Amino acid sequence: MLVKDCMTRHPIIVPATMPVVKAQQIMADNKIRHLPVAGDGKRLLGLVTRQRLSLKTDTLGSLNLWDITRHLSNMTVKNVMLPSTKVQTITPERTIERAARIMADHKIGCLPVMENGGVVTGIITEIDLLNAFQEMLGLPVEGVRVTVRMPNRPGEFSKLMTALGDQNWGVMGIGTYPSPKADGFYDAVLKIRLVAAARVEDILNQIPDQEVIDIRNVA
Amino acid sequence: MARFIARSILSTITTMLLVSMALFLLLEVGSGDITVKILGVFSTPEQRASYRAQLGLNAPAWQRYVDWLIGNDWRAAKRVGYPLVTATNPQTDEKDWWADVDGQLTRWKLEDGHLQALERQADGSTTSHLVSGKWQTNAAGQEFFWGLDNKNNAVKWVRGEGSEVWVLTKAGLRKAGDGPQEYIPLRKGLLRGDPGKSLQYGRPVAVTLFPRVRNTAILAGVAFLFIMPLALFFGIIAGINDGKPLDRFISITSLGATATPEFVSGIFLILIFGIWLKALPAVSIFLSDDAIFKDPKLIALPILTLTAVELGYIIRMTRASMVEVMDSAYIRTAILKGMPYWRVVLRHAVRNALMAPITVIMLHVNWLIGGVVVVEVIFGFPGLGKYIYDAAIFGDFNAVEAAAMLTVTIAIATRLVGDLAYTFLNPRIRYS
Amino acid sequence: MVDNKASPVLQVKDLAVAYKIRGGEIEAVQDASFVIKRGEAYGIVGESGCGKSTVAWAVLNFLGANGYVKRGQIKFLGQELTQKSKSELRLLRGDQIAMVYQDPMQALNPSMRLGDQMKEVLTIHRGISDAEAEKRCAKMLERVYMPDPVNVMKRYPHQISGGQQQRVVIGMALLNNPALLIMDEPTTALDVTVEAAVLDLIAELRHEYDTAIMYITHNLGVVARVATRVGVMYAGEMVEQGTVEEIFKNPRHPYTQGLMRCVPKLGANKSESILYPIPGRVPPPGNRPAGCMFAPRCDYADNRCQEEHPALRALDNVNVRCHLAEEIDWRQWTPTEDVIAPPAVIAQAAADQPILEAKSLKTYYPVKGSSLKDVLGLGEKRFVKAVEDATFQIKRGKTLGVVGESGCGKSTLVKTIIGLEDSTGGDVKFLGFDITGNLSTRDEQVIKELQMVFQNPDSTMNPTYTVGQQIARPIRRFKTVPNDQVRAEVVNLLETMRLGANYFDRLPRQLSGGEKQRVGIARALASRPDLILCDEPVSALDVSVQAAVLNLLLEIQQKYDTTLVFIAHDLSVVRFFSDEIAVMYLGQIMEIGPAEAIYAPPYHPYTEALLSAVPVPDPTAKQKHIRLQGNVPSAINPPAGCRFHTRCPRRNLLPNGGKICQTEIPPWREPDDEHKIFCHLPTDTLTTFEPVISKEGNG
Amino acid sequence: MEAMQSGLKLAAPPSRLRRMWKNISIIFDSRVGTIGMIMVLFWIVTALVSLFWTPYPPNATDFIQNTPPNIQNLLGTDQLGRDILSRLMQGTQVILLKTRLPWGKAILPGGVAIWGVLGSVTLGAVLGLNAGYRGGWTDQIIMQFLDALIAFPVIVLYLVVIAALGQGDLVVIVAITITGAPGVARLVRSLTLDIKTRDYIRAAETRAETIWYIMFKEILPNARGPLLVDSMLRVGYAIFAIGTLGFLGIGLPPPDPDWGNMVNEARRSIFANPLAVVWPSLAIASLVIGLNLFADGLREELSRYQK
Repeated sequence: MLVKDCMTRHPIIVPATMPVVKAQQIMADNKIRHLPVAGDGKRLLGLVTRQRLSLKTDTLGSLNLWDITRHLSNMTVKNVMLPSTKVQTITPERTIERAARIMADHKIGCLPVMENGGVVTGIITEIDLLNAFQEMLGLPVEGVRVTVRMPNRPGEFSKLMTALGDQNWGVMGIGTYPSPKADGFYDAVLKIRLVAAARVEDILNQIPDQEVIDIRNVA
Repeated sequence: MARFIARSILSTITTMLLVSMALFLLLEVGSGDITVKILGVFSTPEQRASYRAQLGLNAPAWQRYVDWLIGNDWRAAKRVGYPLVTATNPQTDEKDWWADVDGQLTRWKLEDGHLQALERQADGSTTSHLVSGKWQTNAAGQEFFWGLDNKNNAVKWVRGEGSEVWVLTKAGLRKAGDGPQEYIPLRKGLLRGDPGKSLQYGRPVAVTLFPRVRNTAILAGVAFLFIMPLALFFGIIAGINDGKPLDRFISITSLGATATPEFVSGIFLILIFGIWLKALPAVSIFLSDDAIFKDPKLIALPILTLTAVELGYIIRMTRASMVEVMDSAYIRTAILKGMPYWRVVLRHAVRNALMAPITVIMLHVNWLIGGVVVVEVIFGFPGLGKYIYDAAIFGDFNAVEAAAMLTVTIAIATRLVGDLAYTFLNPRIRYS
Repeated sequence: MVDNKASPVLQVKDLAVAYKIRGGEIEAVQDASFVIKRGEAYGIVGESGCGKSTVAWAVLNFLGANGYVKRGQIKFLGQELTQKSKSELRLLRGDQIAMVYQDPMQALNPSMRLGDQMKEVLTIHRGISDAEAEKRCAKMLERVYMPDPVNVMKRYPHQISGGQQQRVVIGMALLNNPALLIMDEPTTALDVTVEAAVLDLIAELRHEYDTAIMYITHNLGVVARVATRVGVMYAGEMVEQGTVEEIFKNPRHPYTQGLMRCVPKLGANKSESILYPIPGRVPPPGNRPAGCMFAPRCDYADNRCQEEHPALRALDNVNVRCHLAEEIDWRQWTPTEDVIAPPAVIAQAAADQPILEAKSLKTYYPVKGSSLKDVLGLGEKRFVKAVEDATFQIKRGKTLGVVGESGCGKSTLVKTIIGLEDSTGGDVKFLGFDITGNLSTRDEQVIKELQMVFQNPDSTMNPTYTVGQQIARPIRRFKTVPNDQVRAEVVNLLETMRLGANYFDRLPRQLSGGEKQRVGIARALASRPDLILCDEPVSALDVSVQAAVLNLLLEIQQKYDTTLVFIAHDLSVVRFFSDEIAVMYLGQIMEIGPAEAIYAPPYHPYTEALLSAVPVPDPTAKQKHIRLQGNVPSAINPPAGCRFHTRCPRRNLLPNGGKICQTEIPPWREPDDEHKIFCHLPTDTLTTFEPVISKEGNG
Repeated sequence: MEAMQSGLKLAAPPSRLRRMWKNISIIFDSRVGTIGMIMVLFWIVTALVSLFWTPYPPNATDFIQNTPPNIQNLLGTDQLGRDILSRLMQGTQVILLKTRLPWGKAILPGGVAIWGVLGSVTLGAVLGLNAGYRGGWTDQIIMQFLDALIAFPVIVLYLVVIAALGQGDLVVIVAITITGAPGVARLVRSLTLDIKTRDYIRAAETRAETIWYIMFKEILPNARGPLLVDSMLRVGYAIFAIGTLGFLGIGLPPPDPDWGNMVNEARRSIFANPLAVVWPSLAIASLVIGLNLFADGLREELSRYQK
């Protein structure tokens, strides 16, 4: 899966001249947390997040109530945005793992997706990645979710596949990761459609060296 | 494109031919007796008839047309039997016709029944001596001789029947004997650059016409230089402000300017600049044909007058075209593409908007020339317009024909240019 | 796929648009509300005068000097558009919102190269270099399947075909990857096969770029193919909206229902189905009723409808603006009495005797070359072979339909028959008279028996004369009735046309399009002709008017036993209306036969392609996907052999990749007595073609 | 604007007179047109009045020469001591109301400008219709002929015609006709080319109507709007031209005063009495501007009307 497949195209972008109050309202209206700021031709100028909109009390300390109101209403997106030089971005052709990595490393919630050197074509957020994760594991469809633990050596995974293939089962999603508590083992999560859980357990347990550690019906 | 150009050229040629025929018919066939004007109303019918013959007006109309168009020296040469050539007369600086008799330029003269040959010497003077044995006999038994007289006519003398003719001299009409029976006034013809002699001045038209044309070219050229950029600018400005006060103002002003005849605006300008402000000479008095080069102030008012009238017209044209274009779908597209307004106007609208006016403007050169006539008459400007006017008033048809053909040529040439410009601007025609 | 992209791109709420006119203003749009989400195609349908385009212009805030948004909100990506300044709008236009409208030829600057027109979108909004822009434009042109993009960019608009122009316009609109693409009847001016290709393209691009599309059209078939959700507009209001399946399966608003009933279904014919026109006409802005806009034309309207203006309200999955939406079941609808009952069966009496017979009819036009040689008349004479070798016959009281795309020669065929053009060769007999020559060679009796109905309602009547004068002219000219009865005869004809005697003194500009067309029919009928040639008589009309005119023609045919030749490009209408159909391509009749035979296999490959391109007003119908490649070749130099071979998708069924099609003129295959197909493919192969349209569910 | 097709539905056909008035009254919708009409009407009324009454006989040299305006002579007097107002009023007649025929004292109603324009419209319409409708060689020949005429600078053509035929009202009419006809013909031709593509022309052809019926009954009436506007402008041009010819001294012959000639004569004493030049100049300009404005307004309203 690439960024272009799970990003949101045509994100709401705002001009740098927009008052902060208005930007806040747009975020609230559309239930979003990030607003790329762009100039002519959708060229990225910066990024506004909910955090950046929160009041920074230190600058307000010396102002009275009247001034605060005025200060706030005069403040534009330009004043609060994270300038584009500091914004982490990604291009549509990169992988989503890469996107996840950047976001995790920088502890940020979104990456504007850029094309043609600076043009915002989309935005990818944590939510998009979580959705992609669900997709990978076939969450949206009904079926049997089973976790199989296998030793970390070549040939184990293909044994599992052969077993599934022999049964002509349709696998809706699959994911593997090193077993969290058992060194030298891998856990594989499978989503299988239109089949009974007991039967799956039966078949999979017949594979040597592998065991079903969790099985459940999910919808 | 090739087709278009070929057609334009073909049509131009036909048009010119048609025009020349129409002109000729109207002036020489349609008009009254020119000899009355030249000889005065007290001349006798006999005198007029004689003079008409000398002008070659007795020939059939088609013959005269052909002579006028392509000349008659080739026709006369056949009669005379020698090639006919021209040589400069050192006294008048004008070209005279001579027969080339075996290398000797010769003319003839009949005096007391005897034929004399006038031979041109290298310095331009002539010697004369009697010749004999030149007479030929026709079927009726008459002896006759075709030769050149000293007035640039190919003439036929008949021996023994020396008719009496009336010769126009500076002192008036004089009767002379031994006159020829037939005249072919020699000319090279319009197409070969010889429009004939002015009946009014007796000098070749080409000589008198040239300085006039030059003066007019300067007048009209300078006016045009003012008019075009100003007119297009204001036209475009008015067009993109369709219906707004600025447009109303420009439109009404330019309407006022066009609707006011040249002679009215000319006179108003004289009133304003010449009489009230005393800034410019009220009447342009030209002492010589070259005066405009010496005092440019003299042509300021004529140019201003021409500009005033033409400016309005072209502004209106451009405006109308601009309004139409700005209303078109592709301008809408351009605006919806997010183009800045001025870019839309300059890159998308102007080129298309200029297509229509350019042809119209080029057609309008006719009007410009008309304006030139009036302006030149008002200011006494020695130009082509005044020349035509004077010639027309006198009935000097050689001059009128030449000048009129010239104006027509200018008009048609500019129209051709307009057509080509249009073709160039309009890719639809260029690439089909 | 998880649907996380449902946030709206465009939200229009309670929109009213007014135009200032002298002495007041009129509200062209009164109440339009809709939402378009990312990647969604929202169709807006309605007849002309319903304010569809005005909505589009309002979104772009491009309403001209005298139009303005009077009420309501237009939110684009969360931002209110109505309050944007000119310069802010400029930044949005062409970058985030793009528009494509009806006539591509008009939309492109005639004196600028296509490349320059495209490039400036990029150079202005993106500020990139010219060379870079050039590359991207070429890529985009490739993307919209434009052959030879680099060269096309050097050309001028008039040098490419209409379909290609529309591709350029669409490509240009997509260059900046806009969030919203507004399309106002983008395919209306195109031929059906080109239209199909463009619609495919739109769908593909929408999926790829997640562009939200606002698609305006009057054609229900196109909406069914293109849109995911539909809004139906009537008299400046949104009267119903919902998903395309829902609306087509179960229309709730009487207007939507009426629209559905006016359109002939592809495959329906006049003896088994009936078109029901909506009575009356769309009220013009400024003269709209106080209550429900549709009440004056509605079969269900009661007092409440007359007085109280209904609001758009949710009902099940759709929004509908009708007081009675719950009570109306559209399947229970019965026509009111004044709807014309169409003839159940056409009289068979003298049906076997042909009234018009054409054998190998040819019509060529000489063309002028552009080289110098041609100007001087030395070049070889060339011809547009507009009609080639047309052989057919029409029986008395029957209707021959002629279909084909523009330039296929159908109009020339009709003009040759009526005598406006000279035929170049062949043989035409009408009532036994030879009519190969033009009108000046014909006997008055023949002229009188052959009349014509024209396409364009705006030009079918002379604006100078009253209705009465225009209908009276042929009566006087052919002395159909004595002079003192002319007026009575005219009134009689007007009444036949359901127009009433008070139309006698009206001028054309006081009539609506449908009424003008009726007068046109009355005028053709005035000399009591045996054969009436109808050249696209309904294609410029709105669907409801179209239905009324078709019904009228049927009635006349039944009443006077008139024979009709009916040209149209709408295959459903031709199918509905005709007994026999001829399919033409590039001057040649490709297939001819009884209507039902044409619309079912065996097909000519061209007929098959045409049928698969027709937009069917039924989103559930399954249609085979056949698209013709390339352009229609020039009729000056038509392809040798079979004229269709350059584009034929079925050629490879023949051995050798259909080499024979390039060289030899195909034979006439006769799968049945009356049904003939002009193709090299043997009948057996043709018979194996599957039907183009199959239906799922009820249809 | 698809929404703009307003459906006019008239309850009953109005009477002919009413319809005519309705047609005329559209001009009042245009401010420009109304102003133009008032200016034109002013001169028409002046002309009518002058038929019966002018302050003094226009050719009487009864006054002191070159006086400025005063109670006695409202606009002053000219270089021969004639009353300018009277001459100005009288001058309208030859333009608008009467044409002096060369036979004795015979007079044709309708001014020189009117007849000239009528002539060019008639000639131009016939040529334009034939060229446009018949097309082909007829078109080529007619257009070639017109091209030749158009190639003449207008004033030069006037000069040539007058040099050939001499002065006189009829000659001026002929000159206006000849110079105007090509323009009218081009206009009518282009209108015809447009109108002949209409379906109602096809309908007439399929009835095998004669070519003259189609040209004059089917096409011409639909060209009358633009033709009317054009004629209006042409009357302006004609007055313009008559003035110019008069100024050049080759226009309408005496004894009736001629505006152009008045300017020409007065300009010789321009230093003594500048106003004598101004009055006739203003008269010409105002009448021409009036006609232009009227035509502009008419055109605007007609095109709005047809939309």
